[in-house]
Amino acid sequence: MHQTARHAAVHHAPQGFIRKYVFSVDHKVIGIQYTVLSLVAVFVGMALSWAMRIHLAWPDAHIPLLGMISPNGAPGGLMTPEYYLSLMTMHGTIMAFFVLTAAPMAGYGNFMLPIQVGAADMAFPRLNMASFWTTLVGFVLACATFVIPDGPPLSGWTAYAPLSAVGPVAGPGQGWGQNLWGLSIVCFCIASLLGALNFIVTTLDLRTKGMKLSRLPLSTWGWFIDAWVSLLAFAVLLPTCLLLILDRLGGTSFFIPGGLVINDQMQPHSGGSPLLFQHLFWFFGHPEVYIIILPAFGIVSHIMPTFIRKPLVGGWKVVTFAEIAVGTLSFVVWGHHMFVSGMSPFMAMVFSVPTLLITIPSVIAVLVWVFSLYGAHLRFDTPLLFSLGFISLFISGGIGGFFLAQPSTDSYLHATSFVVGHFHFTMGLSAIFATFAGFYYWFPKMFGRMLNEKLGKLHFWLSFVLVYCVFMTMHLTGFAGAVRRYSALVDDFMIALIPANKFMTVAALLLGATQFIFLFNVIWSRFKGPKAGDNPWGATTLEWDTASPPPFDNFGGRQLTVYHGPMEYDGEASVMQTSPQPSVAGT
Amino acid sequence: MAGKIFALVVLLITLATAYCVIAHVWWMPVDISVHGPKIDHQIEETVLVAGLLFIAGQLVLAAFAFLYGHGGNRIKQIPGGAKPLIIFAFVLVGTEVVALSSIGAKAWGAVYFEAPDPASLKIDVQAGQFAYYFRYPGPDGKFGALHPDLINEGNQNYFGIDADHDADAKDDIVTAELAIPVDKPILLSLHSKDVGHSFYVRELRVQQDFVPGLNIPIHFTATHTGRFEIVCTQLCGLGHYNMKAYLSVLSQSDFEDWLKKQAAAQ
Amino acid sequence: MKMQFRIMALTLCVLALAVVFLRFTPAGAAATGQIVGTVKLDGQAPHQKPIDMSKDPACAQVRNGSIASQESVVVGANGGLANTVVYISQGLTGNEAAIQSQAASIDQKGCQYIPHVVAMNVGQHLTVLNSDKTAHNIHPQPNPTGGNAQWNKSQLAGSGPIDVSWANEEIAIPVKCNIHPWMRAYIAVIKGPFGMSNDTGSFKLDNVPPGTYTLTAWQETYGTQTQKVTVGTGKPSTTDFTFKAK
Amino acid sequence: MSQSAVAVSQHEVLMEASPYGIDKKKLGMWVFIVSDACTFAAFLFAYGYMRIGAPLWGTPFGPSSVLNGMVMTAVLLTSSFTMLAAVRAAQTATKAETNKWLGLTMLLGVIFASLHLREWFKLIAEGWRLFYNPTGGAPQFGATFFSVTGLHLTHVVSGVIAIAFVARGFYRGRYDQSHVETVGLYWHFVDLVWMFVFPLMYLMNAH
Repeated sequence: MHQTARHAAVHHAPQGFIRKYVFSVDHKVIGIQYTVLSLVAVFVGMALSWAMRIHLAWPDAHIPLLGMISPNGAPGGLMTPEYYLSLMTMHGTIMAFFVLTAAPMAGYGNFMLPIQVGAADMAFPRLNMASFWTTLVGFVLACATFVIPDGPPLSGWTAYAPLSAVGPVAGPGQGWGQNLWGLSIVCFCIASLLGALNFIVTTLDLRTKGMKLSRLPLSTWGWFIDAWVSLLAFAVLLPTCLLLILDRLGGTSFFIPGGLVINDQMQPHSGGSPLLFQHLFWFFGHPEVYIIILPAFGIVSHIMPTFIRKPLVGGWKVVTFAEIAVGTLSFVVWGHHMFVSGMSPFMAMVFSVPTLLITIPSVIAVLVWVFSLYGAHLRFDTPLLFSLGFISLFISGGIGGFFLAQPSTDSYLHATSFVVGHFHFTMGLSAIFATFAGFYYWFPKMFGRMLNEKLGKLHFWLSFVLVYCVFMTMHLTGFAGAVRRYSALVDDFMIALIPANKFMTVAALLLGATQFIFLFNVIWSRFKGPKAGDNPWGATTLEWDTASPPPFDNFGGRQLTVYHGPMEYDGEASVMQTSPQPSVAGT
Repeated sequence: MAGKIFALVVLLITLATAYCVIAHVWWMPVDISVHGPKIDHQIEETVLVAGLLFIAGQLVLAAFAFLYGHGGNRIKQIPGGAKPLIIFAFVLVGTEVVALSSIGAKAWGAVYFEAPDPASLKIDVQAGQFAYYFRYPGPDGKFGALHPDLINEGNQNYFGIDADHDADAKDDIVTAELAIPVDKPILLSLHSKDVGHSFYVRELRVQQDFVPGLNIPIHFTATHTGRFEIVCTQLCGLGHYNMKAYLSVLSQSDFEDWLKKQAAAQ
Repeated sequence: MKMQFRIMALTLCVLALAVVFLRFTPAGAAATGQIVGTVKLDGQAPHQKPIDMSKDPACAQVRNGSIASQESVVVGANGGLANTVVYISQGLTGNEAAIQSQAASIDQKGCQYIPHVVAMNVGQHLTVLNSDKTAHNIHPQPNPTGGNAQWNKSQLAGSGPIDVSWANEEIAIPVKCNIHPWMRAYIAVIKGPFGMSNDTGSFKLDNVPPGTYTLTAWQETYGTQTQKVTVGTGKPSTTDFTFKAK
Repeated sequence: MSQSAVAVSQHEVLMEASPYGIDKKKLGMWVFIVSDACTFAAFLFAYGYMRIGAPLWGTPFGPSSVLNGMVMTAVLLTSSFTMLAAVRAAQTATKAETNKWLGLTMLLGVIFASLHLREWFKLIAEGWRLFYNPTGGAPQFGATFFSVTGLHLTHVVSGVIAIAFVARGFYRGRYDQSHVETVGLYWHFVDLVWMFVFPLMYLMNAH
């Protein structure tokens, strides 16, 4: 007998700790599990970056703790070049995949999306559980590289072949470290694909009565579009990693050309193409940065109306279509990562055009956010502060894009710290700031308690200023030709930049320290924070139309009907009226 | 209050950034190549265009945060709604995009689409973990064939040339430093013997990856004498940070003397 | 507690005695012979190219002016061939395989290995030093089938010595530094007595019990030569090797 | 009025209509198919890239292999029809009828797989490996052939297993005809992919 979507997950709340909190099929628990996983991952990744920053500014510094963690990679706490690159690789991998891709999409999306569309759970709860545990396995595999004798791989998160494909001869970490890395990414791909599938079906098929597509909250739109992008992108990264693993363990030569001589040893490969790897990887890799930023778009567009007390300019349509345009274009721009890679210079020009065009929808989104502030009534709670921070950072990051989108300018700036600053602004910190905005916004819903506003604001101000100190400086040293991925600055050029690096390091360490304010705030408020009502922010979407935290079936069996879109504010009155989506009022 | 602080912070950040860029606190080293000015010009164009967008964006954001940061005022909608914004984005950004890509295409084409001067000096460049080696054809103007199986760095046979049996290879001159005559077109053929590397000379405004399995030609002409760093910008392993060589641009006569000295040392 | 301490102390004493015993019996009790000889090169040594180290200025710093050249064939006065490892390839009974007590050592100075060839016993310790102002990576590449493991490790300027040893006989393990590709050393890991020819080509094997052996000389460029040699107590038996230049 | 129609209408009472009017299982399968198609596309792209780049490409398939491939294709196509029959039966006829057709589909799937494996063993016996080409051409032939067809074979085998589960569930009344339809969808996709793999991997490599 067919079951309606509502009954699908509402047999009855599971009993017992294991079913309830560990192997739970409840999208809310899974969402929190994802969020916690990313929280752990982000602190791991951050710790790695501290070690790198310290080493760059004070190459002779002994970090005893590091020596304890890896007597091999950092004998006596003095970091070896290979260990620096290992840290760099794992910093990139953990941050890009297990933090930036996981938190805003799988974390909040899992928790909020079904509630926002008025469903009782995801379309496929068991699949949902499977994707979380697969992600966890991937994360464990990634961390396992630190404990194997050879250490983590050193070929960067892009794992360019043949360095990543030829095996241990290429250097320390290129043995089992690289294998585990590949397996970890395979796991992550599978998890993301299952997740994306779940998000799409839930959004299309499990909307409650009246929740037309035009009435979806903008965060739901963000996740929905993002799900499509990841569905296609990860479906290509998966085979790429499989082929890489085949090259490493199966002796094939997909990515390894003939006649390679490493350490005076002829390699037993022939006929492969390193460029094939780059094409496959970046076909995933460029959409990946939008996979990371689209949920951020959605979250900020979702949060802002609540705190500016008016709808976004152009309603849901403009932002949403901008997001769709960005998502679509993201699949035809990958070549701009390969301008100097030996790809035909003609192709370089071909790829540069859509790359520049993609700025148009991005600019439209930014204009919408900025000009929505016009004549608004800003309520500077922490979520809005982080949203504004996101806008500022995204503008700054986007600007860097103009330089890297053109082959001629990129040929000077490619692989300089300008690029590092650029992608930290765009896919790194914009996304993180939006994630923080979402965290401060939804924490009351997730745990039923408010976060401390004073600490939250402090967290914002320090983070905002320090982020600029670190990564704007990186842009600037990039102009001077500072090459990225150097474990020590030995060139005449780089030595001149050590003072700048000292400045960045100090700022980065302070930035790291700031995050402990956040961590403390989370832990303290989780237990001691003031109780949050159902709708502490005066928001309109469905997640605020139920208890905090919501009951097992999200609405306690209530059958909701939605009468209007998420941004119905009585904009003209001097006292701002808001009406929740289920109420007939605001229509 | 918070709005005012936010506006102030954003303003300061914008000004500081603008100052650093305009005052060239950290900036490109002086260019020494014929094609370089085109790239520099393109970068300055972009700094202007993007810079204006940056300042405008940040300042408008700051202004709104400043103006509407305190309660009580009536909600106002921006006149005209989203249309003007969309039109603005398409027209302004669109024209900038077109302008940049068309001018940029010129600069790029000048570097990559111009055929190398047939009279240019051909030099063979091999990258390997973690050093560059350069090969001059010698008096006969011919490069000897490469035999990867003969590569033995311990005996300094970096290229795997067979000097005993190969007539063309006998007079090849292999060096660890790239010396070129000033004002003479140079044609490099880049190939890697192991993994991906890159050839980056900041002053030359040249950056080109080595792709294993490919021979990638690049050509340029240096206009100033001096000694400059060639560094690797493609992650190639533990020695990446220390993978470099020196480019010395010499007067024609100095270059010939240098080449003689190197030939003697083979 | 006290009991345990006693037992521990006792064991330690026994172990110490055992070590001393093992160390001195072969040399002390059973009288042993000696093999001496010279290794010569017949013909013209190949040209040893000077090495251009301009890639890393730190190398030149330490060398203060001296130009390095490759060391694949080092010929001293009257054709003496240096860096040749001489060892007993057949006839060992096993009880003479006493491990050298003090660790061998190899230094990285002026971006060259000093010495160029190291001979050491199986299980003997090797101390790797870095006297340069730059980082090196030590990358021994034993024969994959030989049972010794390949490894690759950086040693920064001013970081402590690295201590290594090999469990299987292998003559000889090439060692390279990828950061300075010209750097090349060989480590000969040998069971039993061995000698190494100096600039004049002369070598010496001590503590060889009387008996008949096959003596092998190995040189990185010219490969190996073998000779039968009979060792008695008293006056050292002499064996000379001559490699033909290619 | 068919069961699924009933299901959809019930869905409508409480929920916003799905824009495609299909239930979540089938929609999920469609979405999966989209992404899986990308995965296959990536593999085939790699194959094309390798093949174009290779100076000398091995073409090991003689008439017998091509014939074998033809038979495999025929088998798989037939299995699609039996699957159609199974779905029809699930909607209209008895459980026994349905399981008969599902069983037939599984049988054909197994035949396909065994014929395929026979081809593999033949090649392996001839010395073809993931990394080795006995005819001296590009080693990529083995790599691409075994990986692409291997991927497809995995899909066929997992499809057979899936059908077995569905058949069992359907017979015990735990699953309804929409499950049969969904697994049918998957089976047709596997069939469709083969329509790309066969000409590209077999016909193009026949001498």
